[in-house]
Amino acid sequence: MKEEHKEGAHGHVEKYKYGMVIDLDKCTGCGACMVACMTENNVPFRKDESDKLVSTAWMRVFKATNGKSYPDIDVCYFPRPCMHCEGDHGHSPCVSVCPAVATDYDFETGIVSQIPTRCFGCRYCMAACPYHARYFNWWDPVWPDKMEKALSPDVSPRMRGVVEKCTFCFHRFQRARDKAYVEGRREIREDEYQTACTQACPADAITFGDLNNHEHEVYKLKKSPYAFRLLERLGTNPKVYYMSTRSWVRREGDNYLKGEKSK
Amino acid sequence: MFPFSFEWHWDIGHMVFHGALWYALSILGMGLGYAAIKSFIDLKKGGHH
Amino acid sequence: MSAQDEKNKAAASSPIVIVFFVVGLAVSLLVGWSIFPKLLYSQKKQPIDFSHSIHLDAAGDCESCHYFREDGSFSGIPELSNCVECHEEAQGEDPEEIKLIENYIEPNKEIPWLVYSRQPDCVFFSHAAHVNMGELECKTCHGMIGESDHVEIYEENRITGYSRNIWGKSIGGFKSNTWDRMKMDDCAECHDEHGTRQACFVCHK
Amino acid sequence: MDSALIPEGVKRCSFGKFALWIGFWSLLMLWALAGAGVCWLKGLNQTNLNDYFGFGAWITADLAIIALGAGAFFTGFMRYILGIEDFKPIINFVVIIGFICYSSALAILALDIGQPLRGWHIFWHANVHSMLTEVAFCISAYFMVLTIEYIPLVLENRQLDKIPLVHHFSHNLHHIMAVFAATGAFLSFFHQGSLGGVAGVLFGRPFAFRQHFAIWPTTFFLFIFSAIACGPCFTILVTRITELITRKKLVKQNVIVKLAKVSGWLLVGYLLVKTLDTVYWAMVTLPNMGVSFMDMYPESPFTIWILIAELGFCGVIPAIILITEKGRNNNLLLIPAAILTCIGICLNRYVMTVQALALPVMPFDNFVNYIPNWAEWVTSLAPFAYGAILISLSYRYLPVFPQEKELNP
Amino acid sequence: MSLGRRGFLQFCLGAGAGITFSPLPWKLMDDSCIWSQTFRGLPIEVPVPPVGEVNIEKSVCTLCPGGCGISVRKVKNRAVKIEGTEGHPINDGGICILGVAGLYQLYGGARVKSPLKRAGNRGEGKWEEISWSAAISEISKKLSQIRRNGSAHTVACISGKDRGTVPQLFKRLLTAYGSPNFISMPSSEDTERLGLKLMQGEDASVGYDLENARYILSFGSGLIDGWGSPVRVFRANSAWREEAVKGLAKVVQIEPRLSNTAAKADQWVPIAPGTEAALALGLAHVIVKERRYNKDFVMNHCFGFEDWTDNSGKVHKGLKRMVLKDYSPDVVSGITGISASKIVAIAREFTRAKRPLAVCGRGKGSTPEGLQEFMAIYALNALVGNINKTGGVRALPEVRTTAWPAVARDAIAKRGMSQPRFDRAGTKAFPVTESLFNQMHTGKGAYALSALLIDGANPYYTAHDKTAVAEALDSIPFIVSFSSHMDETAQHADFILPSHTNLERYEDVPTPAGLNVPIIGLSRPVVDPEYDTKHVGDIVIALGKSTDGIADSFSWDDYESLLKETMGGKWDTLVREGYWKDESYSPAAWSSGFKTPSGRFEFFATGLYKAGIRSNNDNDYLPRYEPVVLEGTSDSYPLVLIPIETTRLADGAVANSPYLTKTVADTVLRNNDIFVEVNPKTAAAYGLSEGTVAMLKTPTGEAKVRAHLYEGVRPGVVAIPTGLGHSAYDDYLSGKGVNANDVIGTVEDPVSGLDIAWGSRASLVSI
Repeated sequence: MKEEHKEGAHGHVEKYKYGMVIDLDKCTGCGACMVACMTENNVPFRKDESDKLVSTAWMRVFKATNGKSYPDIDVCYFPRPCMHCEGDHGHSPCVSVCPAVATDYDFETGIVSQIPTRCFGCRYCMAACPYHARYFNWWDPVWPDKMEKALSPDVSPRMRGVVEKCTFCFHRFQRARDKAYVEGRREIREDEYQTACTQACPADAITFGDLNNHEHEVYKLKKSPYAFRLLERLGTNPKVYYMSTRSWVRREGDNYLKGEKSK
Repeated sequence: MFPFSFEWHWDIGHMVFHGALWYALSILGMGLGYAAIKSFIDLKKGGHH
Repeated sequence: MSAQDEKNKAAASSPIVIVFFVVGLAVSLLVGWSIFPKLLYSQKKQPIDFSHSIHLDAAGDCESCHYFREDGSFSGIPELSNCVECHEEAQGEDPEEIKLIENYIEPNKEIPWLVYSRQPDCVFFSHAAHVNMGELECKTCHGMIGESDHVEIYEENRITGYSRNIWGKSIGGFKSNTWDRMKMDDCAECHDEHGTRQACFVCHK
Repeated sequence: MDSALIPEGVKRCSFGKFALWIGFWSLLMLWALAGAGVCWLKGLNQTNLNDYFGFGAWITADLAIIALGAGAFFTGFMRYILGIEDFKPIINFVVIIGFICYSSALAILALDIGQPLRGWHIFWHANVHSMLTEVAFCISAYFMVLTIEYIPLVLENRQLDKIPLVHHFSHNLHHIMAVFAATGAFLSFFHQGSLGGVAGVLFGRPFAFRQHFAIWPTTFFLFIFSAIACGPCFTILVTRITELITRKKLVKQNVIVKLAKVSGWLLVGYLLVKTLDTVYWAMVTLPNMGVSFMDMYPESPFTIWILIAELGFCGVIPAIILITEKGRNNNLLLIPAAILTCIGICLNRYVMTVQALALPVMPFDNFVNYIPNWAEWVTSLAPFAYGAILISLSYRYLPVFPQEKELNP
Repeated sequence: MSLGRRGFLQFCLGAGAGITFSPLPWKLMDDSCIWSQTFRGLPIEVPVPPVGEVNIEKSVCTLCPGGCGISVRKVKNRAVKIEGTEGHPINDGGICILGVAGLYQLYGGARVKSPLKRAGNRGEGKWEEISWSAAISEISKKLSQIRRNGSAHTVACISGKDRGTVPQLFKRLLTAYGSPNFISMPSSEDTERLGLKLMQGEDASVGYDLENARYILSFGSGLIDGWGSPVRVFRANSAWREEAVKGLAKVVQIEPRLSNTAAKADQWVPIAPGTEAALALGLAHVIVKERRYNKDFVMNHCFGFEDWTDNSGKVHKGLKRMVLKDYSPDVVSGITGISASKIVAIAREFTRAKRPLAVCGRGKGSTPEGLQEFMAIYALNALVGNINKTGGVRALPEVRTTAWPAVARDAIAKRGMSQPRFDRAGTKAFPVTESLFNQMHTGKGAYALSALLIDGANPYYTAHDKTAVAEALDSIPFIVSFSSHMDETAQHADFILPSHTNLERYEDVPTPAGLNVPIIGLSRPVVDPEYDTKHVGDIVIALGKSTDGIADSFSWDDYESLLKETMGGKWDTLVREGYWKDESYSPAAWSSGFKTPSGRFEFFATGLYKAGIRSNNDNDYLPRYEPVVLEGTSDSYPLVLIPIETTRLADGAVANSPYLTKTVADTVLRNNDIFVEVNPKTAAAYGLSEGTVAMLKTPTGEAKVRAHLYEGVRPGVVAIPTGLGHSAYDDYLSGKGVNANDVIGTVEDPVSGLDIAWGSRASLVSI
């Protein structure tokens, strides 16, 4: 059963609320999601990408450790797409600060957009995002040899000087919707719209779908006692959930004062 | 910035913000205009102080 | 006050100087409204003088050539293979048809059509949403092109590389028909009227 | 050589000496322009900015010089709106300083954005909810005000003033200057505040985020407060430097002392409010986010000393000097106090920009520091060269200091 | 009236006002903004990907032997994305990082664009473009000449694989030509096949039924670091994780470093490097001592558990006596550094668990383990009776395909084939081994080679000890490479006949390592060849046809028809589904016996005796732990260097792609510096801190590295990432860090002769 369409702020209709659940116990840190994302979204690469502070990866896999020493150390990977924060009624950290409406919150799908051609590169949104999910195009995009042939027409390559980020592969939503329209449907099915990282993940650690839809896998998974979100206490209200049976991993998901109990 | 821009909404935010902005800009414009016109009139009248 | 200053003072208040102002104004208006657009756009001829009206008569409807694919995408301008279906051999003696066969069909080369409605790459446009769901007619955006006998000269913006038809023929940006301009504001106008989704990602990629 | 242009009744150095002086600063300007040039041509990869430090030296410089330039609007406010005639002898100079600060800020902003050709989007496609939009509009509009305030001064040049139309125009502008000043004060209050808002609304950044009053975070008010407290100090400082270089007394002591007094008491007020804000932030705001106060000062250079320096050395100490009669009348105390105040505000703007971004928010994220490269340094420091040039030109050719003749007979 | 200064000013004012009220500035502002979207006309112009009809083409990825089904998304004739094929039995929609970046292999740099002939000195990088016909004729002329001179057997071929039609074609070429020297690049599968042959008597690969196993004891296998068919193991791992939450599954990783596999495992057992066999036997000790083994299997279907008497009446030692005597937990604890109580606990858990499984093959399995080490670990599976059982191990035979017509052997061919192999495999020295690449590069070959063909392999990069490899290659006067890319080995060739890349060609993909069912995949040309390249099969056929006296064995028109013919009835399924799975396969029941000399599962490998290995020490036929003697002394090389293998860095014949390099953390590679991992304790002892530049020295070589302090490495161990340090390819790959293989020497397994070096002695000195 689908929930009744909710009224969001400003009377917007909340039709879908797309989100993700990432199972950190299954995630192997292999990085396939990162590359699946780059190849899907025409993210270029340079000869030296070892400076991670200027290396664009919409999906970035962070490594966390439990801080203990040998042999009690444990490691966990945190794949971090854009969280598509809803904040308080669409008041996500980045959307609220963009001076030129280059990024906005879509109440119908819950997607935080980023329009590079509108963006003029002030980077205020990057300062606002605590997840470092936003990337600036420091360089002109260049593809070597015939790599331009591998560019997908679904996603426009970005010019230098603008900010870009994960879009939950929104073009795939558009593609699925077009197909539905041609077939005379208005609704799209769960399997018709899946992000590139979800699809690629060899460990099946990522689940993607409509968080409002009772029939979608994510709806069930987000209710798991092991589910949590990154930096929830800041009020960013992200749409990406994580799951781990390890309590130290769940504690890594947010800031806690000494002695304070975590989720 | 202008009401004919499609992003414009007649909501409180836009009205307050742009109201204040255009108010300030008009004062500046009118002030400048006044000074300019007055100067031409003063010039016509001649005289020097 | 020196003599020179006196003279200047006289000049300042004399109407002659206003003439210079008016001349400047006139010249710049002429440049801005008339010469500038001529300089801004280069004129290009389409590779073949295609007649939509003849083809419409023969094919019956727009969808015969401009159709939806199964995956929901829109075919847009037909590829050479569509042309070959009928024009493998010349059907008449029209020099344009001969051009088609000699220059493109025989060497199997795609025709480099100049697309009047080509939007920048950042624009996502769904024909399915507009035609199938929005039930818009082709001419709402594309005008009377379907009934034309000849293709018009393609005017290319020297700076952006896009067709003049996007900004509209009127350099001032005025329009009288829905299809006269294809700028974002024109899309937004209709979206506003119909209350269709206003999020940026609806039309951008 | 240029004697015809020099105001009547004042002495100026030889043209050669002047040219040499201007030439020196022009070289620095050229260097800065080279820095700006490579950034515009090759893009911002020419800087040390990165994805963790979207804001860096430039934004710090911007916030700092705008705060320093606050003397312009605040003195204007006191002179025209509050009608404190004491400030009349310095108002011209204050306008010039403001003009320099604001035009520099705009130039640096134009550098800081990735796509300068699209900079106008901030106006045309304005998002009224963004603090940066408010900043852009207010700074631009206030810059117009400063230009309007500066124009009559320029028109008072001996030769220009001979043209009747020009003379009338400058006279008429002077006549309604209070209106402009009022508008300027209104705009300026808002943008000083919105600059503070820029940091304060970042609820993803515990270091910057502050509780809101109505739609504004406390930093909105703190920035206004700190700017008006510090602006006069900067005015004093620049005046004294000008006097030092020209080897002339240009403004009467009572003006300076009065400015110092105003500054001092404002500083006291600011420090009180800022302390309250910091305590609330440390006791309530931060714990709600799961972080402790000391988490905010983890590593060099961002240790607690930076806060002590900002509020103690550069806050309490100059405040004490400025509010005491003896302190502000003693140049040997007044000047260091003014310098400390200016450093304090720069520190404040620096931490609100750079430290706010340096502290990782995700527990598994890294602490990263940032050091500007040459292109950022020269362009950030260019306002000094630009300011020196503009002040020198104005001083030489315009009647900036009405008391100069009287003080230097 | 003259214009004058004042007039000019007025004119300008008017012009200014006019321009403001004309479209000019506003239109220019808009246009320049649109221009800034692409910077049209500048060298930095942003490309606009052309649109067109979308097609999805199914194929199988051949970038590693994993055999994953891939769906390539094409826009018109451009391949724009590689995705995993939904429903494919191996990867079911998932894809690994290398596969998803596969388009770089096609469109990226360093492709060899046409046949090349060396123009300068070897390795100098000077090439002359040459036509296909000229290249084929020159090479076949050379081969014909060698053949005429009676030294046909001195021609060798190195292949990346030894199964599938392409390696078979090479073998056929050599057989018809008269050379026994088909050499395949080593992997842990070599040892496993060997061990399986000895213990179970099957000529097959080991199938691990990971999907159904519920207690996984991994002896250093990088189960989620690229071991086996990576995506398949990832999926199994995810299943274990789901079961583990419910307490129904457990993974124990035995490894000196906290790899991703170890981190995801339920238990990490940090073992002293190279002592895995000792631990396995220690576990066996506990199992035997506590009589926890599967009595039915061990008593009724095994040989060599108890002591036994041969025909001559001599009593031989069985596994039982051996492990009870030599591998008590205390002894093993001393060797492995794992406490005795932990050993006992693991052994008990292992036997108590539902469907336990012991897995071997270190890291990705690219380095063979010692034969007796494999036997020790495999013996654990036998002790718990999970041979040929669900969730256990099984012998997986090759999928049967249509046999080719017999090779026509003329007199020269017969004479050549009767020569011993150059690498001494199958000779008295190493009677059970099929191919030994390392015998070539350590200079132990039986005779000198006169020509070498290399396909699908990059030994110059992937083999240990670069100096030795370089010497070996340099000593061969004629080398032909079939590489699609300018790799390190191709750089040292005389001719490069570039073959199509993964997406441009047909190829059958045999059952990947470790899979639990026999399967064939079909890799298909998805796009037209980008450059003037040919299918390697077609090149071999062409060489066969034009070399004197062997044309009769190459009657096929081309490789495609050969493949179709070979696949026979499976072709249609292959084309339709992309794979053919042997649905009828099920592992043989215990009761049907084993094909060993004893007819039972052999702990005591009588096959070795049969093959001619004579020893008075029964231990030589049993699973055992023999400390590997590493070069160098612990005085000058106090540390032990081990490689780090991860999926983010491809370290095989298929090089990493820049997309992958991009995902690598800055604690692995920074600028062009590689980081080695050391335990903070070790680092402190050697005066190293995070990022310290240090010289890593081993008996084989030295390299400048940086230190990365990591609590997840055993003290005393230095871990170096593999897959970096290319000297060939393009600027996106070469010059980045150090090739780990260069600082690791070779260690010969006494029985198989394979290079089993899993590390090296090393020292680390800050500079």
